[in-house]
Amino acid sequence: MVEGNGAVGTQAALTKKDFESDQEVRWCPGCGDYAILSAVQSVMPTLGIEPHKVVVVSGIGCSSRFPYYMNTYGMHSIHGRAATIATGLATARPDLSVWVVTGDGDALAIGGNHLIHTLRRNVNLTILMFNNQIYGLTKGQLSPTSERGKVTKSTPFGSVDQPFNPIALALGAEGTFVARALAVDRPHLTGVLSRAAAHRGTSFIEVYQNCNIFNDGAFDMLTDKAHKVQNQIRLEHGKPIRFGERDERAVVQLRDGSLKIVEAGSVAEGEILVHDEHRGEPSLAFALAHLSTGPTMPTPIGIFRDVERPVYGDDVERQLVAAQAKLGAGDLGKLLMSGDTWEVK
Amino acid sequence: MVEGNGAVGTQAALTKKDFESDQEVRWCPGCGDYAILSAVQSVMPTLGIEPHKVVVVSGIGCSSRFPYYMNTYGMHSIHGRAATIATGLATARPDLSVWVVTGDGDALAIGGNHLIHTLRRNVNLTILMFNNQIYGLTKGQLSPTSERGKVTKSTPFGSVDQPFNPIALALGAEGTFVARALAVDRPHLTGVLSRAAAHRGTSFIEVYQNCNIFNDGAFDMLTDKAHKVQNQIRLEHGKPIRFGERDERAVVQLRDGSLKIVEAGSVAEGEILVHDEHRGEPSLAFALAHLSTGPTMPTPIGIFRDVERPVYGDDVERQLVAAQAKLGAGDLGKLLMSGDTWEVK
Amino acid sequence: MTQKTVQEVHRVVIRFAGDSGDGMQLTGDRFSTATAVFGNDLSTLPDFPAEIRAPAGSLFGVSGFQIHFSDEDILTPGDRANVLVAMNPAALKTSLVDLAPAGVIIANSDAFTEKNLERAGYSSNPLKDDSLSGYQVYEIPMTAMTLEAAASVEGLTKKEAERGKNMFALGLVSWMYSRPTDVTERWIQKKFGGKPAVMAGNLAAFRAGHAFGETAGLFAAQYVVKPASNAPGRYRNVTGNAATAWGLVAASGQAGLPLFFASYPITPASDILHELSRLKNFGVRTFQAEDEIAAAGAAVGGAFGGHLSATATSGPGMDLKEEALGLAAILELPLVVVDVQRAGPSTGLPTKTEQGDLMIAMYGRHGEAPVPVIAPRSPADCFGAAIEASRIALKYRTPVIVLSDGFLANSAEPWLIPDPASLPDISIAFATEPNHDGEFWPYLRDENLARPLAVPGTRGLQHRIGGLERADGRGNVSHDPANHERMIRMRAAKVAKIADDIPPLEVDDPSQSAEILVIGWGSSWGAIREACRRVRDAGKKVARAHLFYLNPFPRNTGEVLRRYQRVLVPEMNNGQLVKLIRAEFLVDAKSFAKAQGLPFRAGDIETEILKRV
Amino acid sequence: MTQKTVQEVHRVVIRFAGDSGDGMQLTGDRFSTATAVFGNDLSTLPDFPAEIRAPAGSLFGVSGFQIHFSDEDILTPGDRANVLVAMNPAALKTSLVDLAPAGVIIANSDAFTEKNLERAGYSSNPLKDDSLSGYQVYEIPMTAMTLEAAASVEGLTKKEAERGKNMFALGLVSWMYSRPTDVTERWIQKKFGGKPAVMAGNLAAFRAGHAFGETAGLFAAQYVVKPASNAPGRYRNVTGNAATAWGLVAASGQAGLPLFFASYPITPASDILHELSRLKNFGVRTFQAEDEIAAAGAAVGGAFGGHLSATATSGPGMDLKEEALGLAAILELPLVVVDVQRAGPSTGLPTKTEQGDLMIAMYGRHGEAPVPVIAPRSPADCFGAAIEASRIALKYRTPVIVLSDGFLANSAEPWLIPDPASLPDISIAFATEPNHDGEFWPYLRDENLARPLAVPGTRGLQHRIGGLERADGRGNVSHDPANHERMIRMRAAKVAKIADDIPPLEVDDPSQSAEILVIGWGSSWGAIREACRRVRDAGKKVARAHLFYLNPFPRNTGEVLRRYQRVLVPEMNNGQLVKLIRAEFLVDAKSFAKAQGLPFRAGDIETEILKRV
Ligand SMILES: Cc1ncc(C[n+]2csc(CCOP(=O)(O)OP(=O)(O)O)c2C)c(N)n1
Ligand SMILES: Cc1ncc(C[n+]2csc(CCOP(=O)(O)OP(=O)(O)O)c2C)c(N)n1
Ligand code: SF4
Ligand code: SF4
Ligand SMILES: [Mg+2]
Ligand SMILES: [Mg+2]
Repeated sequence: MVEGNGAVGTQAALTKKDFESDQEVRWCPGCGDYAILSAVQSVMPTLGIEPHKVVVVSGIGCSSRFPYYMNTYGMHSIHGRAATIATGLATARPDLSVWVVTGDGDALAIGGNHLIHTLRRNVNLTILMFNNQIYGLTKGQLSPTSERGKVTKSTPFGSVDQPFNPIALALGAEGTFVARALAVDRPHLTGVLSRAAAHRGTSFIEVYQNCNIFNDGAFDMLTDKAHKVQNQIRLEHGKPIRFGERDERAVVQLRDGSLKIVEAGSVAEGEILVHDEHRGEPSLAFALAHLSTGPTMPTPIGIFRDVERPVYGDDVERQLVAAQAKLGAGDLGKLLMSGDTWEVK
Repeated sequence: MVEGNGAVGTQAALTKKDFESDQEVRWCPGCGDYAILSAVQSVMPTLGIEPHKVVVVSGIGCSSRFPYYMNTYGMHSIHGRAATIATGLATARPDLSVWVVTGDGDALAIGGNHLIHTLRRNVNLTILMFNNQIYGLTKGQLSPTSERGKVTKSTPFGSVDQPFNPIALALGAEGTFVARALAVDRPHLTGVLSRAAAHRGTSFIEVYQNCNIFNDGAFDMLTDKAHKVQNQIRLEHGKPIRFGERDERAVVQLRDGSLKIVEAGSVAEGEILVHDEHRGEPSLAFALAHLSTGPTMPTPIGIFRDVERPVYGDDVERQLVAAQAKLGAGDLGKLLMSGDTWEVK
Repeated sequence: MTQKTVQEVHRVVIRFAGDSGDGMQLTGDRFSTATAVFGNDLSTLPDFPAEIRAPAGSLFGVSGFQIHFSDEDILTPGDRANVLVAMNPAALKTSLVDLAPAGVIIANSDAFTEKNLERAGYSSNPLKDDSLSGYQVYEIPMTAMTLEAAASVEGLTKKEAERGKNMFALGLVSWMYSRPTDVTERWIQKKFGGKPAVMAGNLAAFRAGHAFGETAGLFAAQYVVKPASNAPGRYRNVTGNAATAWGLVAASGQAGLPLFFASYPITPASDILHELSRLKNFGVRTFQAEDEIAAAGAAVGGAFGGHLSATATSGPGMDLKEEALGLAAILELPLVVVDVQRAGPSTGLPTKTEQGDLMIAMYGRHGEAPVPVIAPRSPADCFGAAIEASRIALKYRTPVIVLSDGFLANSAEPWLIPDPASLPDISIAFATEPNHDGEFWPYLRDENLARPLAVPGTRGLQHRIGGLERADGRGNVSHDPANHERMIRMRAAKVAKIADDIPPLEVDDPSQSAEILVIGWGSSWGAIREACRRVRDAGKKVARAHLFYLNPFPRNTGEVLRRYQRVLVPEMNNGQLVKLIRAEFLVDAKSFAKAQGLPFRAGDIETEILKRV
Repeated sequence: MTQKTVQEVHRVVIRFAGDSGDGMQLTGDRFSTATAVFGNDLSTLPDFPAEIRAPAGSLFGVSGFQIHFSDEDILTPGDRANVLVAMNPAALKTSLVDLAPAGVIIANSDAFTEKNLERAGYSSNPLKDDSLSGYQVYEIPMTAMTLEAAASVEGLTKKEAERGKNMFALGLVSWMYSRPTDVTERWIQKKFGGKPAVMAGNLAAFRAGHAFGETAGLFAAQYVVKPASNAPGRYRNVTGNAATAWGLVAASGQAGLPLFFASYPITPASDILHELSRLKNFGVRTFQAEDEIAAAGAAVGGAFGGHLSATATSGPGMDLKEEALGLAAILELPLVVVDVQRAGPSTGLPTKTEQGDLMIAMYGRHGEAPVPVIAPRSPADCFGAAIEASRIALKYRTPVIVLSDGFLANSAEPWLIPDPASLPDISIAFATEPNHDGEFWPYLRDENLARPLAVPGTRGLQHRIGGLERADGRGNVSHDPANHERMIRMRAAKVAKIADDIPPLEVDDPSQSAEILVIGWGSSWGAIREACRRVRDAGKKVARAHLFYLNPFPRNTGEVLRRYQRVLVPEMNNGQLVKLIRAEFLVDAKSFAKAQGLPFRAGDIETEILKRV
């Protein structure tokens, strides 16, 4: 078994059970969080990282109860601050696989600053943001992803807040791995999770998660049998972006750079936009993020961006190694004696 | 004289003097902040807003001393929190013209969250972020806009932080008015300031400002006589984006949507990208933001985006008016009597 | 129909307990309303789990609601219940400790399935073994009877029908305690007006429960608790959070200033935001900020803009608001900060109550930044506290902290609805003219040491304020050492001087010769008063005082304290007021601290007093 | 050359003052080094403006540096200067109040231009009118002489040459006080090694200043202050911030754990970050966070990861770290938090010193979250304080707050360099095995009430911690009321128990019969000690004690306090320790509070004591 993130081990195969804690899971019956937990627990054994090398850090919210259910190291911390704690941990301990589980309020309201700074630094973390477009734990207030006009406990006359587009925000903050998945689509979700775990640096995954108590049905258009095929735009690297029951719709880029959904038959095959996760410059991913303004219309699902960039903790470590190579290991005696000293006899 | 932002008045003409306070200006000799102050003071009288209707709110930093020098209402508040105070003020008082003056550390480090939330809400504010790519007031540490590898007091071995691209971040956060200007280019800066003041909603202007003490020369490539013509890419609405001494270079958009700088002669005139500030979808503005990774190369200057979207305070006001129209002005007696009551005799 | 006796009792404590999904809070709430309308005095204690919807049947998912009602004045939700309505085994198990010996258990026997018993950790059915022999147990198949009652309702699903079982329970208990039914029926009709089938189902269930009590041979007696002889007038039930919200609205009216309320949701304070956000026709602007820092900042902005500005939060949010509070203190701007305390430290027990934030209210800011602190003592008292906080904030240009708590927030009591005309005028005059040789000096002071406030938009009074030390009078930045010291003392003196403007501490000492004084603050008022009543009923002497003003203390506080040989300070924390008292008055006050996340039981305090009289 | 007398003096206070751009801090620093190397004891007080570079010649732009040196032990930077070096009129004007009667003024007469006089608000030249007749004034055209001295240096611009005038002043004062010149010359050579012209210019200026003293007929005497009889060993000067940084590095070594230091820049704490970020070869990871919340959070993360984890800030940053501190308290993780206090509230006077944060350190968190608090008393003492804080944090698994301040941070004193081998072993054992029936229970406790720490990466000890209340022992989330109370008491008891592990409070009472005890904490140590020395020299009796441990207090503190009839508590705030003492020990301790943003003068305390003996 090898230390750290993404490396494959050799010991007796791990199973899902190895990642399940003995704690009773305490979400509302029917909550979308169960599916994500199960997906994560089933992906973990395939990553070749032993449970004791994994740490899950969360903030506060329904979603943030997550660490208690994982048989890994874990911390259920402060509302909005999981990313800070995880940053410290991952920087101090680049050998660990550090995961952050957070909610749309936790990550984007109170924790918005830490999220964007984590993304720009490219700290080695996998961040799962459970987006239910509502505050669950505090019983149903507006979140920064709630749509305009939404009636909630705190907006009885409808919200007047423009929501964030979390993918666009992450890209604007220099995110190197930015993806979206659906709690209920297990195969797709596990695929994205594996890729996120394999990415060194900050992986940000927005997971659309139904809160059946305070915002039921928010993602029905993407998950309902009746609608999902028309509305899920699967992003697959190197493939033309088509969707619909018979792939009859497609995304094209217009002369002015903007993206548009068209009937696939109405354009030449070569005109259909081919998805490129690895493009260095993030503008295309950003345009894809803006293809949809919410989960009630055709919406891209998958990995918007996956590029390499130096990783914060690795660079920190590299500077330590370089300094030690150059100056030798620190010697306290010498340090204290440096500069002007004098002897009293 | 009309109340509020951007409306033109009729009274005896205001002059720059009307906006100068009696306080001695206390920046280092040679600091770029002086030029911005002077530009703002000279734009103000042209906006038709009287000094007593203007409030300037700042955080903490060299830049944040700004309000003291303006003969308007002002508050020098807490590091990073100017946007929150200004949001409260502008929401409570939509009749005022509220300006925020902040630094790259104040706005993007400790204040990053408030900045992005202010932008998404589109609060009616004009935000001037003086970007000197350093912490001035605390004497020279890394800021979130300092370039990688930068040696500062807190990074003696060079920074390992990826900086933010403030324009991209603002666009990712749903900014409706996003611009960049140079402290030393007065005519251009005042033009952008006037436009920002005229925009209802949040106007965000990144002003490149030289800190001659801790980061001298950071913007020389854009401001030096010798280099500026080659490096300033002026964005002008409706015009093809060309630059250089004889406009010999141009920006084109490639088939895959990315932008590229080319020799103007090498492409047909029609191929040159025409700037469109008002395009609803922000991807083109985002691509322009990524044309440059720092002020040491050809870099766009001007208004990246200027679009209309409902303004937070206006919507709040509208809900009050609607509620009063529907329910009548609040009656405390009735409120207390609402629901189940009973009489004790 | 058998002939039932009707027994008169003076006070009853009923506890409704069931699954989070069973609607116990609603049941309790409706029972409270009917009880209040009937004219009893009452006090309630909602007690719900941290989980939103815990798995059905689990112990930690039990949601409880306790109500104490009486024909005389009520001070607490009751130490132990006389009647426990247990909708499932888990509810029975977790609530039994709170049931008085020989108390009544009304159990929904349908829910005592093997699965539910197992979930609750019972190895055998307590209704069947003799483990409940010390109680009067009524097993009633409420689910089945509810379904039966609703059977004829068209268009009602079984699930919907079954959810009416709380109404069945409510009907039954309403019968037992002779509650009026019309109030509840009207409410059902209104609440489910949009869904006729659901309405009919609930009505049927409620009536079936009532009829079951009436007709079944099970119950030997029906009880009646006569109306309390409350002061005449019109009453309503009110929770602390609602009273706080309405108090702020009232203050806004009495100040003649629009209300600006910025907040970030947090249990148990969120309902203040919820309530205020409904009151848009009162001109109330609510702002749900991105976090507590932004909420506090926005509130400072609103205050600068000349609104009555307030924010509300709970413990963790207080940590985050302190920096803005310190700013408001040096800016000398009026600001009301409500802290609905919950059990800490850190996330602690977020749905439980505590009085743990007195010290952070006093000292949570770096440097010397004293601010006034007050604490309401009952749900209804929150109304006056919000007005008084606003008055002090506006008059003295200072942030004021109101320490409510989770118990006050959610608990309800009957409230003699105040006449708006009787509320104090708390308006202040803003500056409109220069005040110093043609200039406007924002840090000149009036006789209260308050500075003039010139609101942006006022022609000619432009000025700048900020967090750097201000020059006395002129208000510019001043680095002068002597000025700094003067300003620190000035700000402290201003807050201290409020003591001239508040009533003296009242002492309740009927004997006039007690040797021990019990002094408390905040929501423990009822429990302390009840405890003292019992001690006196037992023929012992005890004096009692309750601090509404915690900073500054009323002028006579030291004198009151020194009057007694012993001073006992009960607090729901680890001893905080006791520290302030000892430091200020050098009185050897003793702490009786309890921090279990629950309101005091009068009995606990009674015992503690009896040890010392 | 005239024959000069050499006079011996015992102690001298010199103040260098000039424009921010004049290099006064450097001048003072170099003079201190030469003085230290010569063997005097010394104490310094840098005093710089809030502005980075104020306009030349302005009053608020004056930067000062005071040094007190002596042939015996030195306790403060001196109440009043004997010599004032004034590089311009503004420097003269602002510093004159700090000059002793009949003191020496050495003025750069070249800077007394009309423009500069006007900027300083002089209507006539004080060097020319007789306003300075009470002093010995030396007018020296330093600028001109500096330019002249550097005239022959090739490739030096006039501006560069002129900037050497601080070295001229340094040379002159070095001559006056017979300071060794080699130390300074070597430093100039090293510092400007990369710029030969600048080096030559500065050297020339320094030598010219020295020669001017030697040759000009101006000065009647040269002075000598003999070396102090300090304990033998190797010495260096050290500032509090450097000592803090090095103390953390030493603690990391003594604990055998890498150091993780997360911080956000803030005056006057930033230098700790600066220093630590240089020490990468010590394996020190520094993280400049986006704000103080993130810094505190990251430090919690580093601590969870098994590093020695620390953060440093000043007042406003403390407000922001409190929530994470509360988390660390309930997580029971080791964490060192350094608060370099500055004058508050709010932004206050950010470059000035104060002791205003004791209360927020004690009580700044919501709920009951006690943490140990300690305070170093001198710059060098910061080294030991950092190690002791680390020891307590690691051993008791708790955040520990170190209260340094702006005075300690920037002021320097000679320091007998400790032998690393003499430092305590503060290593702790991490858990490696299950500790409870094959399971790992993170909230079992050892004899110190400390819980076991299992570091992520340890096979088989996976566990989850968090801010919700923990079950005693097992460590899972617990909503049990009794458990909550037990845990609150446990955490408090753990902190209180540290009193068993710290030395008793020492009392300095040579007479053994003083009636008054003066007790202080933190950086006022020198001033209080000096004041008591003077009081005793005046034949009066006074006892003195100084608290390094503020929470918990040493076991004998109450006993010590009660031994004296009167207790005086000097503090650079509005009275904070005095509150804690009164509350805890019910002793009628009196506050002597001064909050002018400046360290105490011994004279102030002396006067205050004399009023009471
Ligand atoms: C400092 C602080 N402020 C507020 C809260 C209250 N709070 C807890 S969770 C939460 C938001 C939950 O929403 P989200 O992050 O979307 O998570 P969800 O419950 O929807 O999974 C809030 C406001 C808190 N615990 N701490
Ligand atoms: C809470 C808090 N943290 C830290 C500081 C210290 N501080 C003051 S200004 C500043 C950064 C200044 O940088 P920037 O915003 O770029 O402004 P500039 O001085 O460069 O104009 C910092 C860290 C503070 N005053 N308050
Ligand atoms: S409230 Fe919503 S998000 Fe929270 S556990 Fe219940 S269903 Fe899930
Ligand atoms: S330090 Fe830099 S930013 Fe600050 S006033 Fe000086 S030159 Fe300007
Ligand atoms: Mg959510
Ligand atoms: Mg800056």
